[in-house]
Amino acid sequence: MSIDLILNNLLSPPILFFLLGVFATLVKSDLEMPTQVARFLSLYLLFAIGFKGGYKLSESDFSPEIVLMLGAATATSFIIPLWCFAILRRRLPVPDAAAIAATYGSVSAVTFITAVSFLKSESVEYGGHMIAAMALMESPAIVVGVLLARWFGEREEGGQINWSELGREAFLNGSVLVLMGSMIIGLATARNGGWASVDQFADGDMFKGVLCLFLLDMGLVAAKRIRDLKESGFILIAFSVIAAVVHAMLGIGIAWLIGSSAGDALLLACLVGGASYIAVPAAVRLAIPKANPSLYVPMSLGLTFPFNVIIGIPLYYAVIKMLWSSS
Amino acid sequence: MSIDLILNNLLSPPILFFLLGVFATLVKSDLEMPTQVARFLSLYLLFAIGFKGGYKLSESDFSPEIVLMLGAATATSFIIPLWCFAILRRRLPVPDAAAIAATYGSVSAVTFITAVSFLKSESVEYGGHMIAAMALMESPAIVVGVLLARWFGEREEGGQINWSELGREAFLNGSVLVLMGSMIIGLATARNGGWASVDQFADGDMFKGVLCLFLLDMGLVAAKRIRDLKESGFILIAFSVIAAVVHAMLGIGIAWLIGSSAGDALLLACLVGGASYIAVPAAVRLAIPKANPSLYVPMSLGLTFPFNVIIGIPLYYAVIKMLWSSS
Amino acid sequence: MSIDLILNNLLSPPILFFLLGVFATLVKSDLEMPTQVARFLSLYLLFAIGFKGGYKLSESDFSPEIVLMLGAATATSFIIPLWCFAILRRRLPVPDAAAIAATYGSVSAVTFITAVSFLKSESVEYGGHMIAAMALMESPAIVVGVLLARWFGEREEGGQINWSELGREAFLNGSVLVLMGSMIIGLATARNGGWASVDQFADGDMFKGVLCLFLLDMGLVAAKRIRDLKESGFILIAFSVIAAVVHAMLGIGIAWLIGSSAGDALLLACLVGGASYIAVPAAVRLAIPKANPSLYVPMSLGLTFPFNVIIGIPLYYAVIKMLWSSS
Amino acid sequence: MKDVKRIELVIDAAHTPELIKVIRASGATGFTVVRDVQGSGDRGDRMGDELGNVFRNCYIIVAAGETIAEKLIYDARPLLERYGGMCLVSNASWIKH
Amino acid sequence: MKDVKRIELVIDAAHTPELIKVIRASGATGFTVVRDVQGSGDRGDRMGDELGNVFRNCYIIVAAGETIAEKLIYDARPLLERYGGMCLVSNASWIKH
Amino acid sequence: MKDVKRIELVIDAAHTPELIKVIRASGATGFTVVRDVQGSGDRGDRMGDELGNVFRNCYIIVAAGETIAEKLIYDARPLLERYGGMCLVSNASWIKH
Ligand SMILES: Nc1ncnc2c1ncn2[C@@H]1O[C@H](COP(=O)(O)O)[C@@H](O)[C@H]1O
Ligand SMILES: Nc1ncnc2c1ncn2[C@@H]1O[C@H](COP(=O)(O)O)[C@@H](O)[C@H]1O
Ligand SMILES: Nc1ncnc2c1ncn2[C@@H]1O[C@H](COP(=O)(O)O)[C@@H](O)[C@H]1O
Ligand code: NA
Ligand code: NA
Ligand code: NA
Repeated sequence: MSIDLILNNLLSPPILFFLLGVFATLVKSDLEMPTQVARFLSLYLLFAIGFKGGYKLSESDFSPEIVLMLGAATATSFIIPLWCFAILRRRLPVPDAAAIAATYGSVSAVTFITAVSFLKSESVEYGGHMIAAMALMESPAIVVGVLLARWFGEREEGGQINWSELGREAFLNGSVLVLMGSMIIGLATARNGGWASVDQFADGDMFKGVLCLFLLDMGLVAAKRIRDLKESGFILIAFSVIAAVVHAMLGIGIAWLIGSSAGDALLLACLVGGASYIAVPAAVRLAIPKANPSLYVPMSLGLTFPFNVIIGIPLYYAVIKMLWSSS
Repeated sequence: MSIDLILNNLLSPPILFFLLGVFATLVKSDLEMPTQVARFLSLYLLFAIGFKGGYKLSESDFSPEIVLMLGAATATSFIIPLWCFAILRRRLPVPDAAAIAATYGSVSAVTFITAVSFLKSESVEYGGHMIAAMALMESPAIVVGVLLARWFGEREEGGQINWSELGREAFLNGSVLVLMGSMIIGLATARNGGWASVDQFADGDMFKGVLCLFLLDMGLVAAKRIRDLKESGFILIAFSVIAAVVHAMLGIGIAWLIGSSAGDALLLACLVGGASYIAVPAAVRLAIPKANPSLYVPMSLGLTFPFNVIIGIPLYYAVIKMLWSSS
Repeated sequence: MSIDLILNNLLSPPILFFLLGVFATLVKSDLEMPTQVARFLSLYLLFAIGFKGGYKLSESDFSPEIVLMLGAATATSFIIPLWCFAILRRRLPVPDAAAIAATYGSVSAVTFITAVSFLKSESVEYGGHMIAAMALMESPAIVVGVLLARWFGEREEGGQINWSELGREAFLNGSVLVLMGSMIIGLATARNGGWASVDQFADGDMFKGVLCLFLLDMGLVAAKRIRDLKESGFILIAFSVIAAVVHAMLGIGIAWLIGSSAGDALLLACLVGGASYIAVPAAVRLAIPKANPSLYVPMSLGLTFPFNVIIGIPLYYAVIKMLWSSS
Repeated sequence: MKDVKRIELVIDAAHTPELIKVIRASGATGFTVVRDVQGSGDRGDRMGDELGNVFRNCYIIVAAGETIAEKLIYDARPLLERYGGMCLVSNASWIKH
Repeated sequence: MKDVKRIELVIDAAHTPELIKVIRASGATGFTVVRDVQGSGDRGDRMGDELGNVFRNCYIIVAAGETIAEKLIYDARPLLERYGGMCLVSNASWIKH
Repeated sequence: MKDVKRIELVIDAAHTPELIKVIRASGATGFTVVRDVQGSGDRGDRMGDELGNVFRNCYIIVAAGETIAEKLIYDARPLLERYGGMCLVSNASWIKH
């Protein structure tokens, strides 16, 4: 049955366009998505999912379950980097271990969005607060990662931690701001029909179509990055997959304990199991300059992301269906 | 009541995204809208509003009121630069005074478009000829501004006015051409269902959504420009707001005399009260090189535009409602 | 009657926007479509038409006529370069003759797409396999052109033909890959409602609107290219128009023999009569570096394309209507 | 190998066409243009105003022989005086091919 | 004509703002920035990662007098040491206008 | 401070990958690429054809020691002969860090 889900997922347009992009890179095609457009498409996706999330929040009446979910989700973003760091620093220099830890503590917006479109195709509902969860989970891991790098690493010259800098990079980077901002706007304008006035632009076919084109680009880029991994060795390759599964299962467990819906459970699994490749690398590049981006970017973008969108999402959902039906 | 309108306007998605952009700049976020995409979005907005305007024109049966409106609107674009120049040259060198005069004589397409979406949310009608009015008002101010600079300024080397150059910059610059062209095309193809075949692309949710994303970028840029104003001193800051209000009131007065609808009145107010920050600066940069763009761009983009879209539009509309109801 | 069709076609938004672009270039306006956006729009058009083609294929039940059509279409892409080369080499050096031959053997995606929107406005049906025909016709001409250049030209240094290189440039260039890939994805996901989930993004008003904006850019570029033709002389100018008509008639003849529908006949006429200005030039630039792009690009982009979209499409359709009604 | 002057200019995007006219007129065999560069100078920051082309620069490189270079610099001066910008000249050798 | 040092730097897009601060502090009268350039060096390829700005460089040109140039190079060094990048210095003459 | 040769090349966007192969093979420690530059030369204007990459150039900068520079120039020549383009060489000093 989980095989069915995986095959069905494989036959969904977004995944197939991702694979088309991978194929294009592997056969050395000259296909490329213009850089500025790619950045705009990712802005659009954050705008769309955030706006919708805010609207859905305004719909859903407030419940303790929501608070628990948001709290637990945020907690994972604080805690996950700790054990990732503990494991990785055995093999890697402190800065690299800390950077990768931050990457896996944070979230992958596109994995989340792909999961959302997966739920839609399975016509399963989910709560708007999950988008709030994503927004809350992006930043803490960055702070923790940087602190780990500072505490365990040798003092940088001018070693004082520049908290305002760090805060800005963690909480005010472009991705977080657009996601949070759009969500708040969606929430604030829900009454006056804000969402209603843009939903055909920010949802439905437009959203699905842009996701296809963006995943085409993700495929082009991810396949390029995989090459970088040749050097990085087996341990890290294994880590990128195992971390995804283990963290996803942790997410499922939390959702189960909270007693949230199957849809929310899948989204939490993708948030906890995902790794950031835009927001965190951008922040870490500034805050942990000694860390080598050719490690943390390829791991999250070249391995964890493809694994999650192709196999992870349906796999996690199969597990969830089992657990939720049994209970 | 006018307070209500202002608050309602503040709670509309486009304005909130504008403020989000301002916020991002103020907190030094790395958020940015890719340049080429921003330029395309503004092309799209001109294409969409122009096309729709042409279609609406084909619907509305020709009336003397329309001719009066177009004539009066065009006239303001010729006359406004004169008194602006008279006032400003007391404080500023001739080229700067002339450049700012041209800026305020011309129009701000996005202010107009924001007013259009304001009217939609208030479900108030407006006439397609107002878009023709906008197209007609863009260029004359440029010509007047340049002539002022030449007549009152010391002769440039090779001082002859290159009329063909000037004409091209005033009447054939990208913005004017796309707006005019789309309007004519909308008009010409109305019979064969031209508008019907693109309206879901050029209107409705798509138009509103793109407006939100473009205003996000406007916010980012406007906030950057405000900084330039520190040098330019209080007079110019005051001028950017007072000119907006005075000119808007002039527009309302004209609309009232013509006896046009409340919707058309608001649009005329925004056209007369608005200042250009794309078409005119581009033309003036070439035609009045001695003028300092760090004056005329920040004034229109950093002050007049935000004032008009945030406070101006609802304020002007409040005034209009009073007048129109009383009559 | 054919005059009617031509005038009606002239009054369709896409053609008028093309002319607006031409006008902008002729009057030296500063209007320009940002490069990266233009490239993205062409990606979108290939994505949309490919995806839809795949879906339509899944609908249409397989017939021998389809096989005939695909076979015949592919054949023209092999054969046309031969006589084009035979004619052109009398006047031109071998590399130029071969490059132009490849250009005219291959297809123009936008001419095809404009024909599709022409059929829609005439509410005439066409088969999804025509999009497969386009995909199949793009590459062979490239291979033939390169081989002609090698056989008749003096050996390059390191003259061995690098087949893998050539194959990649012919069959795996960006345009072919996106078109083919999207078509296969459309076909593979048809069952699971793949097309249904994106059609409002990849079809209808969105498709028409993007086509308008892209043709605006095509007009800007085509008009620039025409200037290059001053040097290239009357023969080549004549060739670009005559080849279009002759090949289109060949296409109509084939369609007539196969007994395909009027819609399919027009599309085949546009495929055979069209000349490539993106895929082939990109490939030929690499494979026949000695050929002068200021010949083959202006001919296809500056003459053949405008002729086909403005006069050709309605003209060919008039002929088709005559033949098909008479039979 | 041929000794040439390497002239690099930075000028407003808006005035680039004029400068290119001057370069062509000078008899230079070619030039290279990098569009949309940012910068700062006497006229303040020009970090690329996303909404127009008023705060954008172009960066232009011309390799030319001594005499043509001098003519070009002489002809370009009025433009730079009127519109601002930068002009650097250095020595380089052109690899014939 | 004034002899100047032509300093060209390549640095991570992410660290460009810091470098620009240093340039302004050095007393240079201006600088030019070409954004989004690609490259390769000790830290491997940086061919522009389309999804973030981690693998993107900026190319910066500064023309300045000898003394300011030396100060700038001295102040920029720590940045280059920490983040990598390139710094070339050559001679040029600045065409006054 | 180390004396290096500053090699700058302009070549068709389409042929840039070949040139980069040559640069890597030459033993140069790095290079910088500015994509999508426009220009004009013997083969006429190449002002960036918005629809393909046929009329677009790339601008490439390589700083390398004398011997490597010579090898690189020698190896790049055939490319430039076949495809056209430009190659300038000048002197610069590399600021070690
Ligand atoms: N000293 C300098 N070094 C490098 N670029 C400069 C320098 N001065 C000016 N520029 C460039 O020339 C442009 C115009 O300079 P200006 O006219 O002085 O404002 C600036 O925006 C910079 O891009
Ligand atoms: N020898 C070189 N010549 C030209 N550019 C270089 C060279 N070395 C490094 N670069 C540029 O500087 C950037 C950073 O260099 P690195 O810190 O050594 O990786 C590279 O991505 C290149 O863009
Ligand atoms: N004298 C020159 N100065 C600067 N750039 C040049 C020069 N000659 C050629 N180029 C550049 O090299 C490209 C190819 O030159 P060509 O092969 O001669 O057409 C041109 O498009 C320009 O970008
Ligand atoms: Na995570
Ligand atoms: Na005005
Ligand atoms: Na053909």
